[in-house]
This record gives sequence, structure tokens and C-alpha cells, in this order.
Amino acid sequence: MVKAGIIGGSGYTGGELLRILLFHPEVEVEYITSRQNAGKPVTFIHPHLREVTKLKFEEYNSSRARDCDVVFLCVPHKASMDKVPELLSSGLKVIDLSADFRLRKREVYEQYYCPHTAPEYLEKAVYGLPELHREEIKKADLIACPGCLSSSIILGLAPFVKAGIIDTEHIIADSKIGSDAAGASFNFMTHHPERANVVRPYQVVGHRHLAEIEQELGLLSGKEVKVGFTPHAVDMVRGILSTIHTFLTRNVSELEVRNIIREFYKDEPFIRILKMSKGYYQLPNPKYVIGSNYCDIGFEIDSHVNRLLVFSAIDNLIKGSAGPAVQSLNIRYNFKETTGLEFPGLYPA
Amino acid sequence: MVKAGIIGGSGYTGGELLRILLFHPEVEVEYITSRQNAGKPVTFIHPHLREVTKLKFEEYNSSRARDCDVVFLCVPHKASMDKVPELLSSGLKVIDLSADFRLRKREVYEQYYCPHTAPEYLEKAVYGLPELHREEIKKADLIACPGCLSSSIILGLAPFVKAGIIDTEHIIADSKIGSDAAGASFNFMTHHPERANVVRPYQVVGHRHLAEIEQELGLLSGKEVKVGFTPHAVDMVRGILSTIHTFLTRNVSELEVRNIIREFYKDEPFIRILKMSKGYYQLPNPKYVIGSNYCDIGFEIDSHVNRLLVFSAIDNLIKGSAGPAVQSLNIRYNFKETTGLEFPGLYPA
Amino acid sequence: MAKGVCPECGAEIEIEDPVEKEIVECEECGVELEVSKVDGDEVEFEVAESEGEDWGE
Repeated sequence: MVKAGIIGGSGYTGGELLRILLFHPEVEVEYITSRQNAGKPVTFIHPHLREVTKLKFEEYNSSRARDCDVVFLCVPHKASMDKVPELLSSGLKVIDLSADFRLRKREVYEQYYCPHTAPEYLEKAVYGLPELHREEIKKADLIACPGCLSSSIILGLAPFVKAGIIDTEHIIADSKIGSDAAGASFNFMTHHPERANVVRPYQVVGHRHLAEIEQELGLLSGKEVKVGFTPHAVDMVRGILSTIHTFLTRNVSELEVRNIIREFYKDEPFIRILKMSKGYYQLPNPKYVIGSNYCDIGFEIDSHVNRLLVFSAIDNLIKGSAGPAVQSLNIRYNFKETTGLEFPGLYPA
Repeated sequence: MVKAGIIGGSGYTGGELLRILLFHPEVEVEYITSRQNAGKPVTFIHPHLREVTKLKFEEYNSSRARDCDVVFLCVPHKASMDKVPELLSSGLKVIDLSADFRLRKREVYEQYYCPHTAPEYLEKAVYGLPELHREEIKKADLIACPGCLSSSIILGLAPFVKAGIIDTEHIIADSKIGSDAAGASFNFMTHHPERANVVRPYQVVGHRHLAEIEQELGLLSGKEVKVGFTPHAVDMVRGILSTIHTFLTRNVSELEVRNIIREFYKDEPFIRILKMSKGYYQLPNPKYVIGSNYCDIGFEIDSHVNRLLVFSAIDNLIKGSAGPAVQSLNIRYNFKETTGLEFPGLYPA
Repeated sequence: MAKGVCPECGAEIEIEDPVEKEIVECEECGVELEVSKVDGDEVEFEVAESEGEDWGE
């Protein structure tokens, strides 16, 4: 059994990771930390896990971490980079869910976040999006899992950037995102009377996830890809829908577009194409993936303005966060990649 | 006192119009019709108006309508065009909230809707968006009020199309809209478990409102303007936020953009600019206009991709529907344009 | 189990003892198909209808 540690287990992401790993046949959760809740049972913070686990939160210390084989870092950026060097040097595998090691270039990181105190590890880290980096993950000791908005946009755009049928100077990503993406810490804007019944644009230009979106799409296309990215908070707890507006560089048929997605994601267990000509559920909608690790991708061709619309829907806490972390563990330890991630979601919810 | 008739008063739009007109000092609601509810008190359908009015629904007949000076048509498209000729020939003023007379060209109408049985009136009708057609409304006997999504997009884009600073081949309108916009008739997709907690793209290309959006923007710019328009149903009862992504044809400063909006909407009572550098409420959000006739317009310049983002938020039942209808009545009868429309909205709601 | 390809979206369709003129719905893209030819375990389909989009609203 693989002994796993969850560093920062009291947030929503830590909670999802805990839920998934508790039911993972090859993993045992050895250690879970929380500064504020050390000594308390995890169910004090994660009510749905009562009678499911007797685990207790502990303080973080690197020697205790050495009882594990792999640790997941679910702490804010900056807190990760302080821990990674020591954890790696003690032979642990690290799956980091923060932003600290997603970006290959130090100056890009420091432009969006803060000074980097462990830049030498940036080159070693592998971007933990299995659909794009499975081979590298197999041998990686430091895996940096993507941001939730980045996952939805990269997964939606990747096939078309690769196929070279879209104008990479005019890409718009208009995302709609649920409230849990702000994490478990609250403020006036997450206060229900303020947060309900809204469509609120936020960080409408220069959102941090843009750096990794453009990094990964640039790698795929071999040239610079620029995205105009704007998220909106909408009245939903879980979920992201990214509507990506692109302009075609040549005429394409629907069949060709569908085959481009099929070809790019051949045999991928967690990518589904959703574009139906009739019925109630024709295009992606986060509601159809809540609780699952699926990313639903749909499209539409708008000949009126030569536009290719791409829709990408995920559960931001799972396929946008804990999902790729567990997929990466499965890949790294050569388990069947879907292990622990088979749950098809709740509908309706 | 102006005697007003509301034809089709049992829908949400008819209800809003009734509520506003009941408190309009210059208007008396003489006649309100509903096929299914004829004979019943209006409060049977509009519960918030109990003890506010004793009006009863009546059957529609054109002779009874002649007791009015002006009639508002709140019936579906096609039903309007059947009534307008007779109403106009009997000397009534008609304010039509359906789509039947919004489009100047018959073939465009018939491309998006159905055969037109009164095309001779298309030229006579004035598009009932006061911010663009106030002078014509002053003398109009047939006023065709805009669709809700069209209002939000036209009002957001108009200043910039006029100023000629955006590329009119790459305009994207990504709208988020509440559930009441589907009207009072229900189906499986408006069933709460299906309609709540969603971000559901629908009619993602070729939406009907595109015709009037491109008509009005074309008139403003003097050349063809094409828009890639995609609406999404989100979990909200009232309200629309349209996020309009455009590409700049030259460099502009924030001040210049703000002045373009100020200049275009000088003295307009119902347009507010919302773009703050800090605080909780920095950019438009339908929540800040619920219940009011305001359209909040905001913007952001994204130099990264040379993009000008425009945000436009309205209450789709008021500024998107009943509001311009009452503004048009005020303009036509030379009342102060804000009469009956001063209510600043409910916050929070 | 006979097999064929949806002419609309290219998805593979499996169908048990198909009969000509039989109506089948493509699971991937939802279009209604008519069995136009049966040859052993090979099936050919044609798009059966061109009814407008039903957005359910």
C-alpha cells in the first residue's frame, strides 16, 4: 500500500483528496495536517466523512512526513515552495496542488505571484495534466497540478491549437465558475446575500492562471499562443464552464472538428465529447459533471463570423484539482489510471 | 390621463408593465387582457399586486381596445402582427414588445421568425430603444421595443461602434441570462432541479436577437457589423450580464474609453458607468440593477491581446423589456422620460 | 452484433440483428438514422430526419 500524506487537509481541495484516497484500494492516508485544527478529528471539518474515517489532523513537520511515500501539498502558493526542497531531498514524491512549480520560467512566476525561493526545482517539476504529460509524470518526483480554470481552458483548446486550425492571436476564454473555487476562507464577497444570484466578473485581465494556460498551449503549438481570459463568478457551488471563442484559419466541417477532438483524446478515460443535435443535454454544462472527474468538451461552428466555439465543463474541485493529483499518483505508481476516480457524478445536483 | 391597454397581461413582462403603469401619475390602465384568465382578478396571476389593484383580465377584442389611447402588445411574435394593422387604423398608438416590427427588412424577419403578414408596417415602426431613437419615437405611432439580450448588447457596444475604435469583424457577445427570460410558460428545462445550479449554453449560434443587434449597430457605424453572439442560462431569476469581447483598432487610454461612453450617453437618465479601481462593486453585475431601469456599463482594456472588454448589466424584465416601453410612452406623450421608472432597484436581492 | 458508422459524426454504431428501414439514434450526436443496407454484420445508415434543433425550450 502506498502511504500518502495530505499537507493542508482542512480546505475543500484537501477534503476532496481525502475522500478520494480513503476509497483508493492501493493507498492508505497516513498523515493529514491542518495548522488551525491539529488534534481534531478530520470529520470536525469534513462532515460527510463521519463514520468513514477516524483520522485526526496533525501539525506539519517534515520528519513526520517521512513516514509517507508520497505527499500532496494543498497549501497556498508560497507555503509549498518552502516545503518542497526538504520533502524531495528526503526521497519523498511530491504532488503539489499549489501554483509554485507549474511555471517553467522563474520570471513568469514572479510576474504573477511572488519571489520564488526554490527556482532550481522549476525545471524538475512536471505539469500534472495527464492528458498532456503522461509520459513525464511516469518518472516525475515533483508533479505540479494545474489550476482549475487552466485545466478547463487547456483541455478545451489543446486539440485545436495542436491541429493549427485557429487564429492564435484572437482567442477569448470566457469562464463561469462556482463559489467553492474561492476555497474555504470567507470574506464579504462570499457572504451569501452578496454571493447568490450574481454574474460577477473578477480579475478580468491578467488572471494568474493565464501564465500556465499560455505555457502549455505554447508548448503544444510550438509558437506563442495568447489568450484573452476573463472569469465570472456565477451562482453555483461547484463547477466551471469555459466558453472559448476562437476564429478559424480555414473552413472545417463539424465531422472534422469532432475527429480533431477524438484523435487528440483517443483512449483518454476522462474526456467526453458532448455535442448532440437534439434532446435536453446538447452541450457541456457543469451540472453534468458535478462529483465526477470528467471533462465534457463540446463545440459549434458559427459560419456567420467564422468562429469556432469550444465549451469545456469540469467540477473544479475534482477534474480541476484533486482529480489530476490522483491520476498522477496512479500513473507514477503504475496503477490503473482511473483507480479511485470512477464515480460518474451526481445528477441532478 | 392617458388610457393604456395591456394586451397579454398574464406573462412576466405584462405583469411588470402593469406594476409600473399602476404607479405612473399620467397613465390609467384601462384594459388588460389574458385569454386563459379572462374574468379573473389580475392578482390571481400577479400576487404582489393584491390590494394594489382591482383590475380584472378581459378577453381581447379590437373594439374594446378603442377605449384606450395607447396599447402595449405583450403577446408572442406573430400574434402581434395579426393585431397591429387594425389597432393602428383605429387611431391607437401601439407599443409592441414582440419581435414582429423590430426589423426593417422583411426578408431578415422571415429568416429568423416566420412569414410576415403586415410587412407594410415594418418601415413605419420605430425601434423602441430611446438612447438611439428618441427623436423618431416622439412622432411614432408604432414603436417596436427591443429584445432583452439585444438591449444589453446594443447599449454596451453602441459608443464604441460609433467611435470606430473596434474591429467590427471580431466582436464576441457572451451573455449570461436569468430564468424569467424564458417567460411564464414552463417545460422540463425550466423544472427547478434541471434549471438550478447550471451554466447552460443555448442557441449558441444564430440566436434571433442577432438580427436586431446587427441592424442597430450597422445603422450606428454606417457599415456592416457582425457579432458572434452566444447566450448561457445561469442560476439567476432576473438579470442579464453581457460580456462583450472586442479587439481595438488603435491604442486607447482608460480615460478615452470612459469619455467615449460619457460622450455617447451624455444626459441619458438610465445609463450608469461602473468601473471602479477598488471596493466590492467594481464592474457591472445584474445584482446591482435588479428591479431598476438602469443599464450599468463597465469596461477593461486588456493590452495583452489588444482587447477591449465591455460589460453591460440590466434587469431583463425592466430595462430589457417593460422599461423602454414606458420610456417610449413618456417620450411620445412628452412626459418627463423617467416618470414611473425612478425605482433604483433592490439590493441585495 | 452488426456494426456501422454514423454518417453525421463518424461514430461507430453497434446494432443487434438490424432490419432495413429500421430507425436508430446515434448515441454520440443524437441524429436519427435509418438502416439503408444490411450486409452480414456490416450496416449502412442514412440520416433519417432533418427536424430543427430542439433546445428543449
